[in-house]
Amino acid sequence: MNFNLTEEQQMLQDSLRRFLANEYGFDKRRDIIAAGNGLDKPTWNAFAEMGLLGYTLPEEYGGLGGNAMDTLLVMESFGRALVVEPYLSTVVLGAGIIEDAGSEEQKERILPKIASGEEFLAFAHQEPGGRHNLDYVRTEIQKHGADYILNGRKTAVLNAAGAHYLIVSGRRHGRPTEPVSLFLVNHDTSGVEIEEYTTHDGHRVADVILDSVMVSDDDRIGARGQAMPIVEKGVDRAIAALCAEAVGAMEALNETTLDYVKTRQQFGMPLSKFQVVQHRLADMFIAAEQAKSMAILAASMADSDDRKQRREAISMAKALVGQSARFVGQQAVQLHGGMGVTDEMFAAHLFKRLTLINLQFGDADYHLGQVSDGLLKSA
Amino acid sequence: MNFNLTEEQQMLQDSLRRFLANEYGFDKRRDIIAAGNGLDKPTWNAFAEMGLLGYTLPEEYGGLGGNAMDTLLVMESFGRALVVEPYLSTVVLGAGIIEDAGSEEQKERILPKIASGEEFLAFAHQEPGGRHNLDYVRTEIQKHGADYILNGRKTAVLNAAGAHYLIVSGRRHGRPTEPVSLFLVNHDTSGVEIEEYTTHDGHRVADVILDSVMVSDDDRIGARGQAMPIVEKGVDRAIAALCAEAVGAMEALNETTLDYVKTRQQFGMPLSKFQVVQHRLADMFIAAEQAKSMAILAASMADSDDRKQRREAISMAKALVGQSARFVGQQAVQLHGGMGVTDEMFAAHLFKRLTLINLQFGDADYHLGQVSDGLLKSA
Amino acid sequence: MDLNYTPEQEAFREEVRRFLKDNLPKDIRERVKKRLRPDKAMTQRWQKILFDKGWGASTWPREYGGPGWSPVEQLIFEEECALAGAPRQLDFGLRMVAPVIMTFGNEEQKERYLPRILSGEDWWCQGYSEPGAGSDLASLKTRAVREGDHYVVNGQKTWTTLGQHANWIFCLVRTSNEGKPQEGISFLLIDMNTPGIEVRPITMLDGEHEINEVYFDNVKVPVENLVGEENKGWTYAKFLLGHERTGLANVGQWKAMMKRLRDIAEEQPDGDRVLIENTRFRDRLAQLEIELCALELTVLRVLTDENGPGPQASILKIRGTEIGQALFELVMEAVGPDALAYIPDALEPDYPGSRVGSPDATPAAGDYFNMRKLSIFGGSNEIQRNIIAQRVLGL
Amino acid sequence: MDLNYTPEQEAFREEVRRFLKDNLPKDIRERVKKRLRPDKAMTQRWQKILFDKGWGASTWPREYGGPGWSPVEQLIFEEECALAGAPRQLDFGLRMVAPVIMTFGNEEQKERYLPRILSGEDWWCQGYSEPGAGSDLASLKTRAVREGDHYVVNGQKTWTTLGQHANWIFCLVRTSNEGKPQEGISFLLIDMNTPGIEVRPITMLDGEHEINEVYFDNVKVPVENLVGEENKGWTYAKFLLGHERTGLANVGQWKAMMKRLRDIAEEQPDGDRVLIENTRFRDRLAQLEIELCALELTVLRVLTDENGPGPQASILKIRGTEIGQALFELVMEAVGPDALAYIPDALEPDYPGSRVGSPDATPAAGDYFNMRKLSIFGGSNEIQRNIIAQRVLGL
Repeated sequence: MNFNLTEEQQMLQDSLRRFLANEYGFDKRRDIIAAGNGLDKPTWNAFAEMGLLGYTLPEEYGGLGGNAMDTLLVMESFGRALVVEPYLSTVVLGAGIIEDAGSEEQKERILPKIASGEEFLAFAHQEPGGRHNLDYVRTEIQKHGADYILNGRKTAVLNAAGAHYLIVSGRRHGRPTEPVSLFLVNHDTSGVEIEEYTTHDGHRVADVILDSVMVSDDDRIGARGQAMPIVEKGVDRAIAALCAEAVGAMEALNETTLDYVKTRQQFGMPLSKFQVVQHRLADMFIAAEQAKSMAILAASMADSDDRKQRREAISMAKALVGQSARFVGQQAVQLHGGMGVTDEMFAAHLFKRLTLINLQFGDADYHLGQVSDGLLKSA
Repeated sequence: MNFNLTEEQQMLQDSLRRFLANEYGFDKRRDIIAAGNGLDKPTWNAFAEMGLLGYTLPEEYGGLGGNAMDTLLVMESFGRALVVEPYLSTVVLGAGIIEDAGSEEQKERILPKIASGEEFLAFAHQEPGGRHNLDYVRTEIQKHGADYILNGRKTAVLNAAGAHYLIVSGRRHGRPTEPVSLFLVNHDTSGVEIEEYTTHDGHRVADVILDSVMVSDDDRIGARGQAMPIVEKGVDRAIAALCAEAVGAMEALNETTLDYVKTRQQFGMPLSKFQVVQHRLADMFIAAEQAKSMAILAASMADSDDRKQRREAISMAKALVGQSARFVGQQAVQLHGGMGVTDEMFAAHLFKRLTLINLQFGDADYHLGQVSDGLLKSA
Repeated sequence: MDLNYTPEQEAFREEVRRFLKDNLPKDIRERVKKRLRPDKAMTQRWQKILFDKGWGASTWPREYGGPGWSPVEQLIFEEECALAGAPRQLDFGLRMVAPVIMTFGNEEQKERYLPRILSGEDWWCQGYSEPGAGSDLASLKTRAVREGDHYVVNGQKTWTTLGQHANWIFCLVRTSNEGKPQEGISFLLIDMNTPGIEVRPITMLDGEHEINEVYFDNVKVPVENLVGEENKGWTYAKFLLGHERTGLANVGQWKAMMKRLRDIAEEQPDGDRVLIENTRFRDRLAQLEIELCALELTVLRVLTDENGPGPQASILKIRGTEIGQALFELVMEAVGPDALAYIPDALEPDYPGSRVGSPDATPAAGDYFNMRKLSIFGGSNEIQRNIIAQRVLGL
Repeated sequence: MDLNYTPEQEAFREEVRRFLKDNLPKDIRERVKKRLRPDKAMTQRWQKILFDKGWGASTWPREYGGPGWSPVEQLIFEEECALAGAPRQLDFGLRMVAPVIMTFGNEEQKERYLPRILSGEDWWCQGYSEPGAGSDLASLKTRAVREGDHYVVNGQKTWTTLGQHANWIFCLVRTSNEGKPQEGISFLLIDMNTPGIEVRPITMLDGEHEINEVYFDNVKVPVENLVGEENKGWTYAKFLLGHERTGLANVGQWKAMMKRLRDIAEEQPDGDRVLIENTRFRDRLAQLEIELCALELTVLRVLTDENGPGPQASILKIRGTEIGQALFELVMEAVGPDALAYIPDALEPDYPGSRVGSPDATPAAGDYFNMRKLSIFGGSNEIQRNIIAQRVLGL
């Protein structure tokens, strides 16, 4: 039981934060978003050089053999700087799933190119109307000789447009009673259509339409109909990463709010002298600290194969982080007053990101419900 | 649409508050509770003389023909002084049910004696394990010749020990699928056993054990198996009254807390000069005002025969009043500091009463659930 | 006490409802109900329709061309308008500057300005806030110096909502530095077309252009545009803010939003069911229904109080904005991941492209972000709590 | 970072668990688990058992007879004790006055007092608060005047928890009126049997006698009972409060309470089902589970921090008390109307009469009322927020 960083982790964190402070400022970020593809190649290359992109991959595929605790550090730092690069989709979700469940051929083909920053992945699982329900999959898989044909629509797919491969889930004939399988779909396969859009917080997502997309048995990830555990673990790892990102964003938001209220004058004194403001800031600090504890828990459990324990920890973390993010975000905007609702304040962007993190991979209510229903089943 | 009191109502309120301020102080109340029967005869006689006991009864039974809006005024005043006399059980619940559904003979026999203060009633409906579920009735009704035999146990029956008649609900053979009937049971009927106890807030309640209690057809209230609407309406009226009582208690608690923080010195100035304390008091004031609005709504709907609308309004009111009472009560104790958790402060007793009101006839969560499920059925 | 509407009030509601059914243009109604981007022409068109009916200003007395409605009738009117999908009328003219002119203006000012507010010919905006002043209004720095029959105004205003559409602005300006900060303030009416005025957009966090900065560079304002007495503007400003707070409860709007939210919950898929069947979500909806009901009754209590709305109005501002914000938050959570997409073009009524999720999803997150302003503008909710503590509780 | 307990820690937990299983008397365990009225003999009996094992003071270093456990081991010990139903050990001696004596006392004082605290022979209580002082501790008025080899103490202390059982009290007394209020305070150890001391009970709002007023009328205290230097007592007082706050997180206790609450929810009838099947109730349980988990991890983070617990400990006090209060509130709501009954005699283990509802109902409301003290005592939660604002956020 210890919460200290290793020397290596400390170095990683320090150098990444230094890099982001120097190279990923508010204006730079705005330019990257405005450029429209959600990826700044020089930044991505720098990440590759720092070893970030393969940090958690096995050494035989060009990685450094790290784990979800390392992802926590990276994502916390990303959260502080509101990095919009496709790290979550490509490294955490995509590479994570392939490392977990991909064939040897798939791993060899793809993982080194992830670590080197050459290729990108996207996880195309969520479907319209599924809301937060992870097992809502209606995409059809039809057998076609030795191959399979996929038909369906995926939504809110992170960084789909830039991805070389999509990881797509489906069920035989799209029937809810059939088990879920996963396929690796090359982005230029015929029938793959991508409707991309920006999110409110400057990320790139897409609806992916699969119109008679042909895949082979070699493109399957994991055994036939056995994909839900793979999906769950991949998503749990993504949730842990999002929790860490949210903690970084909350910490940055608390710091920037603290700075603001110290200088902002009202009624002849700084806002920070008002007791109500002080207590609000104390509560925001408490909320962020509680969230941080849960993000650490999530990271420590994200790689676990004990499904029940892992999922419970992840849901507990996402619920509390969502609640904390909501409180910290809303109060930070409030304490910024009119400035807080303008586009020019970094605080407003941190608030927007925190809001949207809560809507991704299950909101606070959804995960509270998971924990709650877990109490019932154990009864 | 108007919220003004009539001249008569204003007079009633003024004289009742004057009476309570002079004759029902903190020490007097303590003595009444210590005396152990939850009834101070001179006070009750004074209520009778003021017309309170028959205020809402029809004139032909010695009443003044008032309605639930008048009950609101009485109960608000009772809440301010924490009156423990058996008004709710006898006048609001008991007399209300008999007026609603009793036979002409029952009305003539009982109501005038309620108005004159000579007799008391108790509503014995709730059963162990029923928690807040109003239709949880397992008391057995067995036919025995022309008569009926009752067996069962009732719990948390307000002022059962002093009541001349108990209003008892049951089902044929105690079967959940059978409809509910109501009987008027004379307190000295053989087989009626009463285990009395005090509540934390100084009221008197009891478990009532019915061991082969014989009643006749003439003792029935309302038609056979048609009692649930009568029970519901009686309870709704009681809930409206409790909401009003809670509002009175909240207002008194806010006032006494305001006085306290104005005089209490900390760090060289009165507590009331701290902005956090000021905002807390503002929120307590807001909570009490919202509760008052809902108590008025409950009173205005309590006599309605539109079951769905009435029950929805009552649940909305009880939920919000319960939430407000919880907030105001807890914060008032907190602002009183150490003194707030001692028996010697009136504030602590207001807090206890507010807490227990929430547990009677359905707590805030239960009634929120009623409103919530109502949204579903209308869908 | 009687919580029932009188038969006359019910008949009035019926009349309003019928009028709205017959006269609210379908294109406007749909745009409002879908929460698409509002535009100036729509607001003006609707104001003209109401004006022609004699209902241009629900809160105005008859002598100025208002309908002379009671507070309860005003509330009924607002609620029916909101439920029908009518656009919000412009508060800045109708409910802010107009009462000030009626109460403190001279006859000439009344004749000159009020009819044009009523008809919608003039579009007013507010020049209260300044950069750095925030809720501390009295610290304002914009100066007006008397030179002959003109004031020369220099300075900057901000948070000027919809100022880009306005041809008039009412301003608080500093005409003296003597005494307390409140004592040297005057209330000026300024033609936005006067040389030296520049309006610059501020982009809001939802990406929209709704508020502005307004710069005054040696702007010459005729002295007859002074309302009331010089250096007495603070009195008029407080009067105006009291009027604003009562309006901020917004019960009619929120009742319409609640209805919309219930509709969304009954249609939004949530995996294998619809959202209304989700107990956790439904409970939050129920909680808001209850709070809104309490607010509505409190508004009615305040409005029918013989003493008129006092500092209690701050309760309405606080609860009204909190409930409004919670409603928009719940809409966003209802559509869930569909709220992620930022497609500003889709807020135009004639957007031809594809959307994400139901049409409800398009404005959901932007609305939520935008509505954070509610607890900040119009005197922040913290200021309102100060007001309650000081002026209701006597602290 | 590693959130797993080491094999050594797991083995330690197992050892503690086994010891508790073999040595915690059944009558004590049942009494604690049913939350019946605690008594002095029970607490002392248990302290003696722990003392005999060498575990009398989990937080003490070896040199004073403690087991020399690491912070994580201390936490494991506390958690297992709570889960097993062991009575709380007395903080006033073990965790409050003892660290002060260890750190600031002289050798004689250490030898005289510490062993008797460890064995449970001495029962200490605190003499910090005074009527009217509240969280403003430094405003204390109890005076100690040096006369030869004695101090003569006059004044009054209050909120003295379990003072009716104590034979020693540690007091903050005023020995000088010069300088700031904090500067003239001294830390005295006083034998409760000294003439001139009177203990008067205060009835709590739950009807129980737990706290007291202590009056000092010309009480002669030998000067060797002064800890550290005269007029430096404020330093020791703050040191002590820092120790208290960390303990106030109470995670072990709350985990045991949570387990109890889950048991209650699985047995409590709720009409035709059991309570755990009620989604609304279960959600609140789940929410508390999550918050308690976050608190536990935060405690571990603070305890394993190389820099030791600083002002961050205030977070633990705030969250610990809020969660504790919420737990007791939920127990009360779980038993619902059965919580109404006030039957104080039923809190005695041998109560022969009938109860209302399940045994869980008997203490439910009283516990809830009593636990409101948590956010008030030990430095109110408002004071803790001031501390965070000032000493963590630098405001």
